[in-house]
Amino acid sequence: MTLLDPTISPVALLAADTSSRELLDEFSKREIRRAVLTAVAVPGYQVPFASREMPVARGWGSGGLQITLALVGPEDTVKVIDQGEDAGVNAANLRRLIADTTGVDTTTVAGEATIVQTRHRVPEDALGDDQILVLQVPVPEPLRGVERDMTELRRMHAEGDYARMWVSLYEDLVRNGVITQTTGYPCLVGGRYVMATTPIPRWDIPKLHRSAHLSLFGAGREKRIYAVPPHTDVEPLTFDDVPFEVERTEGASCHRCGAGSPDSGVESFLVELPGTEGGRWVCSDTDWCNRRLSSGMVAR
Amino acid sequence: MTPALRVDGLGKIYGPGTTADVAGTGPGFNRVVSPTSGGIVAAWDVSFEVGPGEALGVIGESGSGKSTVMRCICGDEEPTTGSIRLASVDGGGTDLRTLSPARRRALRVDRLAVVYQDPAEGLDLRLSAGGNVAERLTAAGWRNFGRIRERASELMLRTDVPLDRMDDPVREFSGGMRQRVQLAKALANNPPVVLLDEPTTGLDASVAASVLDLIRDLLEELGVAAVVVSHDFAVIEMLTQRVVVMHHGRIVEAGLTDQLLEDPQHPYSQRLVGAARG
Amino acid sequence: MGYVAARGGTEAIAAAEELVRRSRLNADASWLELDQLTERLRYLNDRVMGEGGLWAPQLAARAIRQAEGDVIEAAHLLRAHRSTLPRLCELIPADADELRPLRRIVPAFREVPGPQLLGRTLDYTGRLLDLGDEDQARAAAAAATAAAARHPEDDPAENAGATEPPFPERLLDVLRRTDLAVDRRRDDDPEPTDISQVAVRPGIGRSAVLSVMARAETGALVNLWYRNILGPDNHLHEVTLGEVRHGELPIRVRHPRTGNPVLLGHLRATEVEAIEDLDGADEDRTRFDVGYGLVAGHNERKAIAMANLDIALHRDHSDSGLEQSVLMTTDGLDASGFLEHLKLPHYVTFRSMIERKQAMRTDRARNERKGRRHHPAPVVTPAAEQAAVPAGEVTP
Amino acid sequence: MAEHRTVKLEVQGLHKSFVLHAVDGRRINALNGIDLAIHTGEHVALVGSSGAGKSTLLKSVYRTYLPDSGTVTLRLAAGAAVELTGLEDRELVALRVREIGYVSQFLRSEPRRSVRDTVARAGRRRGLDHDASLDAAAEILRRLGIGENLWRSYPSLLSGGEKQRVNLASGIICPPGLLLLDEPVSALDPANRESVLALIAELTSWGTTVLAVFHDLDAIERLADRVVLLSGGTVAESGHPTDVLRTLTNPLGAIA
Repeated sequence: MTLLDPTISPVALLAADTSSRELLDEFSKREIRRAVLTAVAVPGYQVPFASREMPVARGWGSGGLQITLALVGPEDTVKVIDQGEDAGVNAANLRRLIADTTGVDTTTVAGEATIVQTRHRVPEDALGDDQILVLQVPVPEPLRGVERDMTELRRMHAEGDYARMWVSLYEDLVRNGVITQTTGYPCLVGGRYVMATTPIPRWDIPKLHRSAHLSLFGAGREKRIYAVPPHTDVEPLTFDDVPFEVERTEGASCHRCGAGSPDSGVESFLVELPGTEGGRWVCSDTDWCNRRLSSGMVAR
Repeated sequence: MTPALRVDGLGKIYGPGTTADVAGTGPGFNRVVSPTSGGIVAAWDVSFEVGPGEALGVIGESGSGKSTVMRCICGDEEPTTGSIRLASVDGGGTDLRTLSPARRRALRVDRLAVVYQDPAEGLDLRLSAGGNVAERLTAAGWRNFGRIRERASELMLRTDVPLDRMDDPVREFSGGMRQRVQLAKALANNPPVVLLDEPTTGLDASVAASVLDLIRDLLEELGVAAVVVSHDFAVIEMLTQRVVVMHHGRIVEAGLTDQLLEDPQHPYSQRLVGAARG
Repeated sequence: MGYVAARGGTEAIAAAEELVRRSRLNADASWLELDQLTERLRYLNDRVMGEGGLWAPQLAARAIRQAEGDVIEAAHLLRAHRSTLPRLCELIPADADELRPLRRIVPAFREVPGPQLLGRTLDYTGRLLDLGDEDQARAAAAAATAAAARHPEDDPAENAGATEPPFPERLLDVLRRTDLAVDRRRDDDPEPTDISQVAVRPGIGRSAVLSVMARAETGALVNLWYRNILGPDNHLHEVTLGEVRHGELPIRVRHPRTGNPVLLGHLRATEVEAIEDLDGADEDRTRFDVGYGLVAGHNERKAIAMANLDIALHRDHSDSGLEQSVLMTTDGLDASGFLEHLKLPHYVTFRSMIERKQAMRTDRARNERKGRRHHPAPVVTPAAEQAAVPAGEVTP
Repeated sequence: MAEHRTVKLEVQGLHKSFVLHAVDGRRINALNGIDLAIHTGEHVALVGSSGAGKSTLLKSVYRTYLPDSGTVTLRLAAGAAVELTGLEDRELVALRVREIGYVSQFLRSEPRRSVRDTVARAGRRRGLDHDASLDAAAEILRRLGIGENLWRSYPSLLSGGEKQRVNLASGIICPPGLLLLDEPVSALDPANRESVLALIAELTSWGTTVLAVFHDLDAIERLADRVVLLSGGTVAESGHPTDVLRTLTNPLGAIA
């Protein structure tokens, strides 16, 4: 590499570099890619990496952004969603940042994207083996609820000692009658590591299980990257006799596309629009909902 | 008879110092602190065996090294020298000290249980009584909620914890009740060896007596090999058939429990028994 | 038209950004020059460089101006800017003995080797709000600046740091000579950890912990220090400052061809050595413990907190989680970023939370109809009791 | 009485002394070379004056006292002979379950367990199952005159005589091959004494060998096949009860 060549003036290189609009230099990208490769090789294991400061604040997707920027190439098409929505302010901001600094194409259609960067949702349509899902992770440690000490946490993961996680589920059931974990449900990945599924809803977890696509999780603030490679088991922790429950609300259906109603034949993750007549429901995956509408699948 | 637990030449030195500092310490010198290095020879040359269904007492005053021995056996502390073997691990062919820390810890799930003097050491006080038992069961791979509940209930019943308290946090329990829960947790996976460190010390006399009864019954029924560490002859007499006396980190006498009480040989044992018997 | 225009968010943030830009330009005041910040708001500029982890006074001033005075935001701008730059080389570890003091005090002794040099400090200025006339102040400033330009040798700011090598011996050297100090120097961590290149976690080594503190948010570090004095952490007992210095530190790199050290320039730094009277049961009461603090710029508050916490860290024997607190919770960007992310939309997670609340209620209602608790303890018959303990099931 | 051929217990050259370290290592000699053989099913009573070594001999055989020298050889139920003084502690603990029992005049520990459970547990230790142990305990308590109304009480609430019978019941439920009795009927009133003596008499017919110390001549004459007189820690005389007791100038004094 030229940077290591002592005959080239570092100052000249610095000057040359100012023309670049890229947020990460090649060395940084390479380090992130290495972490990603390690993560793919050890599914569910949290790989430490030297998270860079990004132009977005930590906690605002800096981890996902670094993965996307390290992987994206000129041929890629990127989709960015937040809460399932392409048009939200945060999604729009990240999309703009990625497009402006890399010149890559963007899309809102999940099927057209090679990289989907997301916060809190997995697109409703299954992704294919040529697609990468990049999830923004605020808290990568699934065991933090039962243990705060990082040294002990490392030991627990290293030894696969998840008894206390199971006990927390037991206590939950005893106290509350149901498992009350909402989003970010802990899952066992590849039968080895317990992983935090970011705060994606339980609804999305089956979409990670043995999926065709690669899922990459980036936690910028906590400096961790982890992965679910294609066709890997992602099993939500639950007792044999206590079924894992996803979010479903009796009688709810999307007021736009009708998903969730008995005659629609499909379901999606719905979010509530509080309203006067008891609230209405709408698909959280706006692109999926729009395509159902525009393709005439839904009678208006 | 293969011993369920076998300890050979166990030694533990704290602070600076090496095995060279053992000279000049022990009962003969009336000190555990090495005169040369200041290292503390908390235990040295401790050996014993315990068979299935047998309870061995380890008696001594505080500072005699008896708790150090227990903590070295269960892995809470790393001994300086010696070996520890369990019949349930490789038929006694493997010194536990050669195991990885992870495997060593895993033994605590179903091979080697510990009941501490302070229930807070053996229990998570934030969890319910049942949850504490569930921790051991899930660690052993139990994944059926209903069966975990059933097994926890059995153990509560067996250790005289009222079933209607099973779902209450242990923090709300009295000391005696906590100790019963600790026993339930320790026995959850039928470990062949149980170490009890002053299991009734600190409890009110009447509570201590009933916990002692419970322990005696459990030891008799379950056929486990037990090591009972205590400074209290009443506890040792009630629970054990054999005993070792520790003084300044060494075993000064080993024998049958009734023999130690009625015919102690070592001057220190005689003093100890004399003091206890008034 | 869909329910939400896919471009809605983009338009909104673009509009907000434009509003910020215009308001900044249109303020009813003259343009803020960078030297106003570097020369007149010295502490602010130094703090941003310290927490931003980049010594670049002009860039820091830009950042402060762009961030409208928000220190964390400005530090963020500096760090994010640095992320875009390639790493060209690594500095030779600076030798603090080469720090040319502009100020140096030793509270622990009345007479010390070398001077007690009060220097430029606000410590003894009366905390009286200056309500003087603005025009007079402006005129006085202009006159002083002109005079300094004519006679630089009379400038008190320049002369404050008149010390020249050899620089005064440290108090710590005296303590070591008299065998009164615990030796904290260690050789297991020879090359300082670059915390911008690794993810720190407990157990990483002292150089990394010191680096984290050097870059930490000043308030966070002061708070952690105070917790250890008055609060629950309680690892500090009777600290005396051995050395407080502010001065210029030469920075060097190795020449890529000759391998010789080459001076790049100087940065200002604040260095503190703290002395703790050991009182723990397992501590050597015949000696003092020492702690070290070094931060970029003039920030004595932070350097003192750092030196004290360095002591607290070896006193807690990794028992209390203090190391984790220092490593993981003192970074201003981390804490603020995470705090502020709460402003992002969270309606997916919130929906999931509501759903669980409803599930709990449904379960409760079902059980109340049946008149029981959620999961009553199973009934165990006496026969089962007999069989219970020996017949435990063990599933792999 | 049947002719007994096999030797159940053989004591040879048994010495026992006590060293009192607190009293400048003063040594008290208690047994000074005891030689004694007891046949299977035989009931041997020890007599002698206070301090002659009767209890010391029982406890030295049981190993509650650690003998200085000499041997104690016990023939096990299975036929093998075991030397007890040099036996590993662990093995001795095992023998104490079924091969050798010791009943003192005092009820030991077990303070918070009902009378019946106390006895039944002793039976379970010797291999009875749960139900059989309860049945056997009931029967033996009944025979010893402990009424059903007392079975659920704790022994600590009983009278001295009742405690002694509960203690004996625990000692002889599933009786071990060799039973060492140390004044087991000292606190009994005459009526209960009868039932107790009858039961002890039965033990030998079940094949149990008994070595006993009694405080009264009547019990010895009724129960013992042989009497061994100890004096100064050695065997002074051994023979048929009437023969030995007749030689004593003051038999009651010798016993007490």
